[in-house]
Amino acid sequence: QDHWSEIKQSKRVVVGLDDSFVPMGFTKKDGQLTGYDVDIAKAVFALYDIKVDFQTIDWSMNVTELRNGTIDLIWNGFSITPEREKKVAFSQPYLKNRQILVVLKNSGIKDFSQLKNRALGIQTGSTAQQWYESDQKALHAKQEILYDQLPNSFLDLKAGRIQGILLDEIYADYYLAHLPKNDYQVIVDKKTPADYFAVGIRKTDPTLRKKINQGLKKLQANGELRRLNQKWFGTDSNYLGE
Amino acid sequence: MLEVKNLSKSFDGRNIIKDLSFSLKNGETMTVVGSSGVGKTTLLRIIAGLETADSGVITLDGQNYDPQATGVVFQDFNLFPNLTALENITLAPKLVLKMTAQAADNLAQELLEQLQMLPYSAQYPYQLSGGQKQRVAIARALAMKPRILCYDEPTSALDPNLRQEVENLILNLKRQGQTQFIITHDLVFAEHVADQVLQLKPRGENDEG
Amino acid sequence: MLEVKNLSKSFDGRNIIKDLSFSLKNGETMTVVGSSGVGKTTLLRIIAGLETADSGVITLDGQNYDPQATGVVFQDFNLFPNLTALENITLAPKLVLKMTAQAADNLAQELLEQLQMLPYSAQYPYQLSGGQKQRVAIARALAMKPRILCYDEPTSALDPNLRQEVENLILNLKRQGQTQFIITHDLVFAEHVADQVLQLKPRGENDEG
Amino acid sequence: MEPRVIVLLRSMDLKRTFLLGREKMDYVIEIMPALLSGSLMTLKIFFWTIILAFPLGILVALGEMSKFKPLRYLVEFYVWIMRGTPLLLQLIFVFYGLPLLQIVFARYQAALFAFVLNYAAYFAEIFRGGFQSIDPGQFEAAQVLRLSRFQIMRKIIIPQVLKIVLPSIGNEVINLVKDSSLVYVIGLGDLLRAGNVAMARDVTLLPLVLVAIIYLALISLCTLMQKRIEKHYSYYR
Amino acid sequence: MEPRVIVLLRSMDLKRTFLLGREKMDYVIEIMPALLSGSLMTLKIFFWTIILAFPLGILVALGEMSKFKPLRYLVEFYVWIMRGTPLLLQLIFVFYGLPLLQIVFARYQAALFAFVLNYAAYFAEIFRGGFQSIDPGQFEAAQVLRLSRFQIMRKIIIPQVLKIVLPSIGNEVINLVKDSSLVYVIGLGDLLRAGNVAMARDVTLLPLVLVAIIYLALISLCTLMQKRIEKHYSYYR
Ligand SMILES: Nc1ncnc2c1ncn2[C@@H]1O[C@H](COP(=O)(O)OP(=O)(O)OP(=O)(O)O)[C@@H](O)[C@H]1O
Ligand SMILES: Nc1ncnc2c1ncn2[C@@H]1O[C@H](COP(=O)(O)OP(=O)(O)OP(=O)(O)O)[C@@H](O)[C@H]1O
Ligand SMILES: [Mg+2]
Ligand SMILES: [Mg+2]
Repeated sequence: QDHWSEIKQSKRVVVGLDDSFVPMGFTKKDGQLTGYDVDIAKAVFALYDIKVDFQTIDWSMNVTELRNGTIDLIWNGFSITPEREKKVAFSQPYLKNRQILVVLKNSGIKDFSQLKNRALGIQTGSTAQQWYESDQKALHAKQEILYDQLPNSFLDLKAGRIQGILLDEIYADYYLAHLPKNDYQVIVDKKTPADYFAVGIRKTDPTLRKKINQGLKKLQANGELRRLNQKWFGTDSNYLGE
Repeated sequence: MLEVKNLSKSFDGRNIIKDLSFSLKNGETMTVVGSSGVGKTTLLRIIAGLETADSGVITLDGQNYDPQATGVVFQDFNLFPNLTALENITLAPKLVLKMTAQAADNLAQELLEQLQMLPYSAQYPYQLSGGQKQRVAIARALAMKPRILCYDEPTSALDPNLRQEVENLILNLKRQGQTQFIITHDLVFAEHVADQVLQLKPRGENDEG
Repeated sequence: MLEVKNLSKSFDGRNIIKDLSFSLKNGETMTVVGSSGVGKTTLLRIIAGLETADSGVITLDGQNYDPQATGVVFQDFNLFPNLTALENITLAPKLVLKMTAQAADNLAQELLEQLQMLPYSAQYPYQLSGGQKQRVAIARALAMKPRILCYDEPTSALDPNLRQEVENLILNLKRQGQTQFIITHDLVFAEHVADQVLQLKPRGENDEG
Repeated sequence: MEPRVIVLLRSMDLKRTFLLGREKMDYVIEIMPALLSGSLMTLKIFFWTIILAFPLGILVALGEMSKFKPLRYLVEFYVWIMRGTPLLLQLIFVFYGLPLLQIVFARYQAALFAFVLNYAAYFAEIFRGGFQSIDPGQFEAAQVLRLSRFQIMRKIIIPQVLKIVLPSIGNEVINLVKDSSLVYVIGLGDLLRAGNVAMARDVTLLPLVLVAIIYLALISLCTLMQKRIEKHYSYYR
Repeated sequence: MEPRVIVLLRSMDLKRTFLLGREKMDYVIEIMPALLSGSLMTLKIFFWTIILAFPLGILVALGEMSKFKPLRYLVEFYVWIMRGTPLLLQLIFVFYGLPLLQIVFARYQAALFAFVLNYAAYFAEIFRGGFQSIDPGQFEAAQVLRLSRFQIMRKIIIPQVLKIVLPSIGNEVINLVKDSSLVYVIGLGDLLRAGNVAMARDVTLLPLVLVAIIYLALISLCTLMQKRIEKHYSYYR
């Protein structure tokens, strides 16, 4: 049944996130949680005078956590996919993302098709993996290697045991920006459809969904969304949904 | 009276004891002699309830026999390595007979004194010589004052003086009415202490002596 | 000639052996007697190189003494539990003396026969009685034909017949020129086999007998 | 042994890669608090698991040797499941599976529950091995002295068993320190998780080197304690 | 023990939750091939680690007891590092760290390298314990028979040690089956990984139940073999 009244009354909502997912949600050196999603979630619920408790979870357990009620929302760069839509309800999307390919600068790789006889790295359970394994025609590597942690795939790329990594543009931008010396090249493919980050909600919680959508709209209206996009991505965007 | 009737025991199909019968009156001392490997230790272990006979009946005073009535001095001593000589002796009196620590210590020291072991009471078994271990084992069994006291070669590791000492001890206990069952190779010793000598012979041609 | 000069050994500050000197001529047999705990086993262990003396010198034929020259029958046998009686005996002759399997087996069976142990040659130590274990231990040491053969109470677990058997064996070896060093409590036995009796006495008042 | 580590780390060319530039030192000092607070979870899981699983393990071992068959089968079944499946999966079942049967644990309690049940099974196997390696003569001697089963256990057998099983228990304790990192799967943050987060955020392997060093320190502490206890038990042979 | 499992799974109300609906059966049949091909990696790692780490472990144990101090310290240092840090981190260092020093392993070789080094250290500690629990009288008896150190080891000590350490080795072998799942961190797909992927994709715990059952089967097989070997060694006490 619908949890909104409970949440309203206790003034608390539990958001599940993977605290190693930069820049959407992660722990700072001082132990404070921060990130784009953390800021947005706080801003949305501030509108209802509700405090957000962030619960770190193992990312591969996200839907199970939601179903068991140990968290109320998945809010952590959670892309809308057909598989996920079978199990959870999504809010309106609040950020546009796409899958891009990272290769070494001197590799000579210029487009997706060149991976045909090379090894490709992907994160387990990521949107990238779901897209790659779908009916797409754009990218087919000789061999796919699955990683639990994206930083490991970068180390592997550097060691030359794989030749490309397929991942979220959002993450790639952050990672490459933080390298002392950037030896990597980002390759974008026009045929790869964009995907959209949204909040995952139990299907039995329509009120909560409605409230979040209303909240997001309000942030768009009052300029908070633009401010956060500026803060985290340096872009002047006020994007919200299709 | 301890009565053993038609006792048989075999290992791996080899008859060790066959149709053995004998009786031991209360307060009397029986010695068991016989060549090595004839089954003396096996017989003792059956009486002590540590081995089950293949067939045969044992009764004590006409009633069903309970091995709890026996105390044993083992051929290889089986001292508790984690306890000192003194603790080895006092453990059971304290826990089973509910003696006070004081009384148990006194009793143990008396026994150790008699066996010339007083200086070694605080040593652990690994620090004792063969004969010293054997004397601790004797004292440990004596301290429990069992109805029937069984010894498996109680003098094997002892020098003549100490053998004499143990002989005196056994005769002393006999005077006090203790029933005793003693395996030994020492025929002289056997003669001295025995009311009855049980001679085991190989292959079921057993006999009362 | 084995010469021991001014040998001393203490455990935990307690003098066990003090200033002990004696010599044993080649081909002769020495028995060591003395009360329990006096240090007989300790002395044997020093000669066998298993314990180091605190002070003192040992020489063999005037040269620096090498404990490899000795064989030992241990008081508690130390049989190898993973080998049968026969294998316990043949192991070292095969590996060290490079005897053929056939020759080693023959030798072992001869010794077992002499000790009336032939029927038990395929049994593991845990299946043997006390006296049977002791006889395997004796055979194992004999099979290596060491320069000096040391026994720690070789007859303690044996009945009179077997004791006689072992006595014969020792006298036989003596006739063949074997040097022997025997700890025993059995004064009669000691007299029968000894060219020389070493009497150990407590607390450094040692003496040659 | 510790000083030797430093020497080795220097003599190998790890320095260039991982360690010890001025900025790197600053970085280490910056992320240390997060790692240490991660260690706290590691230590909590460790401590309570030991305290609870140790006595439970002895009981289970006795159950495994019980003459009452239904009890023995039940206990054997439990040990079989616990040793036969990964602790990670047990954690998942306790925390994510049991709620489907209306049994809901809080995160930390679920972790403890799974750890205690799992480690008790391992300890039990070790104890059983220990019990079985005691010379039967010890049981026999105690039995003819008319000690009760309980007294034989307490005064004769268990002290000897403890001495025997100490090295194996030490091994399991070390495993426990490391296994405690599995709590990540139910969303608890421990030492290893803290290192992973820092690695993802700051794009460097250095946090993992620090994590390894902290583990090494914790485990060396355990080994030291083990040596102490072994020494305590060396009064007899 | 296996038939009893079924009974228990039925009698508890797990059926409703996890098992045995018609569509679920279909699902099981669908994902089974992926799980079994994952098991193959598990078995490969397992097999080669045992084959290589076992003899290496004996050598390391002898090194630990060596009288030549530099060798002993070196070996002790190695064991200390291997037991003192998580295998997961060792895998990461071998695979991701060593390339920074220009030492590049292929994926599978890196996994084997880390596993063998790690398990050899554990086996070594177990063997050392076994060696030390042999009655010193056994060494003495063999020594006065003039057997060489090597002969004493081969004929007297190691056979007795093997009998003693068998249960502990069994424990480690079981750990190995489970630890093999750690290869996920360097991108190798094993049984557990296959289950995780299916679980994340299909949002159901069922694949993990299957994974648990496969582990249980593999480990029961190991235990069975252990019992066999124990029986083989029971010819003496
Ligand atoms: N490892 C040890 N630690 C401390 N004391 C020991 C140790 N070994 C022997 N002793 C002591 O040394 C003394 C001599 O022991 P040893 O075994 O040599 O006696 P023994 O003459 O062989 O006696 P027995 O005839 O009873 O075998 C004994 O008092 C014993 O307690
Ligand atoms: N567990 C066993 N398995 C097989 N045979 C055994 C076992 N225990 C004893 N035996 C055999 O039973 C026979 C009798 O053994 P027992 O120990 O009773 O002899 P014993 O009369 O005490 O001899 P000793 O005087 O040498 O101690 C021996 O031949 C021995 O080999
Ligand atoms: Mg006997
Ligand atoms: Mg002695």
